[in-house]
Amino acid sequence: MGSEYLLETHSLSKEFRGFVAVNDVSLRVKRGSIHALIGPNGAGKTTVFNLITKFLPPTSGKIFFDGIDITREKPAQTARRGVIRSFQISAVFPHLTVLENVRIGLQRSLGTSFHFWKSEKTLDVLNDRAMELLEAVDLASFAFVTTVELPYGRKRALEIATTLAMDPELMLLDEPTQGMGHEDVGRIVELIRKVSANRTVLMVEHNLSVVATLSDTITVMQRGSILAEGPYIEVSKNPQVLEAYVGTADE
Amino acid sequence: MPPLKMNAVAWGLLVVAGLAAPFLVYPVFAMKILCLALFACAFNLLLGYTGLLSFGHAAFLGTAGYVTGHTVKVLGFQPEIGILAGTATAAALGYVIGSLAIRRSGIYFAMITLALAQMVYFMSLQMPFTGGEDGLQGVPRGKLFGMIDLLHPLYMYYFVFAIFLPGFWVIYRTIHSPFGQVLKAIRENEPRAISLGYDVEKYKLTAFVLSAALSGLAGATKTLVFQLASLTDVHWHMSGEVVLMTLLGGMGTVFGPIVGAIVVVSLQNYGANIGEWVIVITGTIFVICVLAFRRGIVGELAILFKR
Amino acid sequence: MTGIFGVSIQGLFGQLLVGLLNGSFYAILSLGLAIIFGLLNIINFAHGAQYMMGAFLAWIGMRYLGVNYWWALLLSPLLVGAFGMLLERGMLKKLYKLDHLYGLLLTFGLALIIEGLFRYRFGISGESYPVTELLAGGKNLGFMFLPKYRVWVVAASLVVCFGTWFVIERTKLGSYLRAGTENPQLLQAFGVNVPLMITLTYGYGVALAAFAGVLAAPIFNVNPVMGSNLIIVVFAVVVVGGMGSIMGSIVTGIGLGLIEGIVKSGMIANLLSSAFDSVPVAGSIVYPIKLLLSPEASAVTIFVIMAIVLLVRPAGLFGRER
Amino acid sequence: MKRKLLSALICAALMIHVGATAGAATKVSDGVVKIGVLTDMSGTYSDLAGHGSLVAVQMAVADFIAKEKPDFKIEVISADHQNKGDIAAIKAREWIDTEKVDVIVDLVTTSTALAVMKVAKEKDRITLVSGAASTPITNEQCTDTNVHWTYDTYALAVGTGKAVVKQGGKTWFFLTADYAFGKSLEKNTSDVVLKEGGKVLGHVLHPFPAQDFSSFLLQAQSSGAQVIGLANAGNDTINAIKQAAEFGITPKQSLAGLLMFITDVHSLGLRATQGMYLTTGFYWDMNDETRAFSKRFDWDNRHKPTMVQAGDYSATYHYLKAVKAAGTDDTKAVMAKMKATPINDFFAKNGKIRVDGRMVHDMYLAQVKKPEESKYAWDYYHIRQVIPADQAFMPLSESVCPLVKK
Repeated sequence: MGSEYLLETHSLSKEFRGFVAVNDVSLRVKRGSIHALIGPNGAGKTTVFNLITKFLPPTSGKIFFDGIDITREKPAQTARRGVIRSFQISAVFPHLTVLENVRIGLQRSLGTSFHFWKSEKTLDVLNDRAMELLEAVDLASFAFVTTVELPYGRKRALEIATTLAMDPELMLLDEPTQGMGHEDVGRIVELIRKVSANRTVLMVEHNLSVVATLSDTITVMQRGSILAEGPYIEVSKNPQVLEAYVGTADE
Repeated sequence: MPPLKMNAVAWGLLVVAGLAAPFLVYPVFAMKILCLALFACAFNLLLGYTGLLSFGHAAFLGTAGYVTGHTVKVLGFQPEIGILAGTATAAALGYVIGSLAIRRSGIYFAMITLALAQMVYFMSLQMPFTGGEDGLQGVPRGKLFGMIDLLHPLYMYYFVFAIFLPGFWVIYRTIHSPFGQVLKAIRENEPRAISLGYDVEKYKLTAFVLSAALSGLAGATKTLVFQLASLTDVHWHMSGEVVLMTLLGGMGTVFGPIVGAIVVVSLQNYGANIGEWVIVITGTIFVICVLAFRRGIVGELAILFKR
Repeated sequence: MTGIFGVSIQGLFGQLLVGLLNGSFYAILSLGLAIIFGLLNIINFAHGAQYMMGAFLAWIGMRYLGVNYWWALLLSPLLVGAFGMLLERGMLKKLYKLDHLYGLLLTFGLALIIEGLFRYRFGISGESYPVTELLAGGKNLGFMFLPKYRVWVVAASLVVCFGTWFVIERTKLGSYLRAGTENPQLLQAFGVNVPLMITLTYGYGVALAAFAGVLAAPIFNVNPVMGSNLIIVVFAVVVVGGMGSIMGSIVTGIGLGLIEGIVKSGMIANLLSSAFDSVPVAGSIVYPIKLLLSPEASAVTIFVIMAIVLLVRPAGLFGRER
Repeated sequence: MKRKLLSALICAALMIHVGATAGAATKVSDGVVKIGVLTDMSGTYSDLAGHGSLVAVQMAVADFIAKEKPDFKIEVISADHQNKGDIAAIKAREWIDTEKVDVIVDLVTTSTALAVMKVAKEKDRITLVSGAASTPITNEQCTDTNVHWTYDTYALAVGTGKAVVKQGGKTWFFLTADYAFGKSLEKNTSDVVLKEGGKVLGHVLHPFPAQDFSSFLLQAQSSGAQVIGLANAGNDTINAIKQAAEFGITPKQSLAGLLMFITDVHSLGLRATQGMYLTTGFYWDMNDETRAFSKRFDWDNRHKPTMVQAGDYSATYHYLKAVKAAGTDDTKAVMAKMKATPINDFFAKNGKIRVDGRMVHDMYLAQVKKPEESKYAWDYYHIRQVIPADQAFMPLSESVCPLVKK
């Protein structure tokens, strides 16, 4: 086992043509915890996600996963280490069936993903595991539906199932409850709690009640920098945080 | 009808129609359809199943044609060696163009492939062995394995069919393979595929090379059929034509490009008298396809059958 | 003869001047494409056909209706622009929610139809449009003869290009346009009639093409394929400049004209010859490069530049990364 | 350039059944002589060949029936080869296999002509090339079933080159389209120029096709040559001429169009082309015979025949006469008859077909009139000189055609 912290960033910065989106962010995510990243719009949360998952190269700073420097890796490489993200808008493969969606997550382990001469029937060995995962997110009955026909909340659930298929060490969830009705939010919160057992989760979330119920640690960002960090009770009393959120936390 | 059963029926139809074709239509015409259908299917592997619009696919068709023609006519090899040489060259060219082009996506991808194909066109006009504007004329069909005289139209037809079927099967199999699943995932949502640990560039490049090689196979065969390799096959109009075949037949459907190729080649052949109207009619088909008919012939039929 | 690599200084000067003239054509055409791409997210493949229509309308006006050059310069873009707006309302509008690919394919089809109809009516050989009396003749600069008409073309296109740039980048109307490219819903919420704005923008882009067509009529043979010969090059200009970038398309257009002028002069090919031909191995390695930079390859120059630019700066020289 | 992306919709093959009642004498296979007109109906060459070629062939057939009262049926079919070698080849093959076509006429652009000649040779049918211009047709690629009827690059280059040098145009610079055709045109001409005592100062290759020629023209201008030879065709030639006038290059230096048709002059207008020399195989306004033909040809009051179209008529008529004289449509017999019979009609004077398939006949050196000299529509040329048949074309001794026994 590595260190206490599964993910660490050291003075991470990202500039876009003179505009500093992320400024000197040093983040430490404890192994096995649920860590939330909050802050007003434009605070740089999604950019941090993009940096950690290598979708953007940092201007300066370093990123360590499990004690290994992953700053220069390619996104797919980092993903294979077990850092799996979700996206703000639902990240599913709309014209594949629900089962196929999950199987995409599973099939890399077979090592046949470049085998264009093999039948896709060779993937059927993964079906049982895929159904288990769908079961876990309550989607088993939709297995053969084309994903585009699912309601929104179900798509988010499917996305989580696909992410779980990767058996990730660190899950990065970008606004998992965005745009959901009240009922759906409740289901997703339960789901996250369920799947976070034995895993580490870093999430960006606007819904403060979700954050309050789920997270062990909260990092508040504002204008690219870290404003405060700590458990919810502590952070929610921080006067600077209150100031940042008054007037902007109306969403 | 469930999709699997529908595919089986389509395969059956394809094989029966393919075997009977030379007795129903003019064999050379049928051969041209087979060559261009293979080309369109190879193109569809990229456009329909990987989501990449290449506007330079004529480069592979044409280059393979020249190489095959040169190998058979000037170097005096047997036809099967010529076809192998043409296909291999197209694959190599596909690797070069693909490595450059897949770095970008969307419209940029289309523009880079177009630009690189224009360079190939220019080289084809310049290189001494292509015969420039006159093309490489009088390529002998030769004897297959030194035995079967391909000048006989029926022998030649079944030889072409014997190339088409496995070529098409490779495409079909690719679409329905573990690799094809990943391609579809990339088409549907590229960032998500990356975040699931797939090196999408490698997959795109593999698909590109595969598509280029099969396009080359089509071009090599076409050269033997017509005993001619010319600039027509490297010109960007040919790249546009293959888009039309795919769009008309139904992009992202397995059999669509074949239907598209049949329609387009028939128009070309039997419509040879309409003169100026050729262009207007072609344009109209494009417009209608885009505005009202985006699934293409096979796509619309599939929907009809599902109901 | 004093000179660099077989081209006299005066000769080079002449080539650059001619390059500038061509560059202003590229600029005005690519500007129209850039505006349309910026707001509509559509690659207007029919741009070349609309340019051809502009030239033909001028010719038809002169031949059958006695419309002179100056009126043609005004009326032809207006008519073609109106035609463009009809296309936008009738067809393009239906594609905004789809992949950009469909806009490209639709306008490609439209280009074929327009070109085919003109071919049917006017044949392929084309027609000749005389230079208007006021601009006929030219001035001998010593190293070359500079036709007055070409000077007028440069001046007119620069004025139109930079005028358009000014309106878009520096006025309130322009700020709406720019906002429309970023967030049309928000703009609509502010009470701006966005669909109308899109229609007018497409009309303006098309009118620019027709304007270039009228400018071109006295220089080039007016024929149905004059636009399709040009359109792919102009595409490349837009891509190199950065899709949708106004300044990018103007600067790249002019720049390409200049570079083409140098390539056409044969200077680069001569330079490579003199540097490498005597070196045994290097000579044959450089050979294909030399081939691509020789005068006869000037039509490919832009594509070489484009490939290089896209590899180094994917968003184009002036484009923004998104 | 966008000649046409694709092709056409359902077609009704245009056929005219102009038959006569069957007699007894002529042995025509399957009872009918079928003529296929394969040409560019929609692309770059559709004005100088295209529909007009079909009209000319139909006229020839009608005239032949009226005058010679043949005892066999004649049919004409036509198709658009779109300037694509493969389409031309497939059409020719299909025509011969399924339509039993006996002879294929016109064939504009060299690549389609060569492709069809190969097919015809293999299937033992006749080709009468009128549209294409390259010399390989009667040299390294010659066949014994082909006649190259109207003109070739050599004839044009030699006729114009010689005449211009004789007029005092001693120093030349070439503007050459960068492909095989342009280069061979340049070579043929510069050989003549050198032989006649002229000098070639240089050349510049331009891309094919090109729009703007000013850069190349400036180079031609700075060469100081008296004559700028245009070794290109079609729109390239037109744009080069137009821009030469614009840059004040003409009339100080003169231009020599090495492949120009009357349709090109028509589209450029006389102002830009006046004074140019060009070689042609036919001019509609030369004499009463040609005028009579041209008047009947003009199907919609917009067209005068080009040399290609007039050549199609002449070739078709000669072919039909040979069929009648031979009493069969057997290829070998008809070819022998055609080669044995001299040709003298409104198109060809002192014509005869050589062993390499070259039909040699008088060519004409024309000079384009000044605008004020033109009295009526299409009144464009002064015919300055008749180039006798035996001098107009490449001598047999220089031919590399394998059929020529040396």
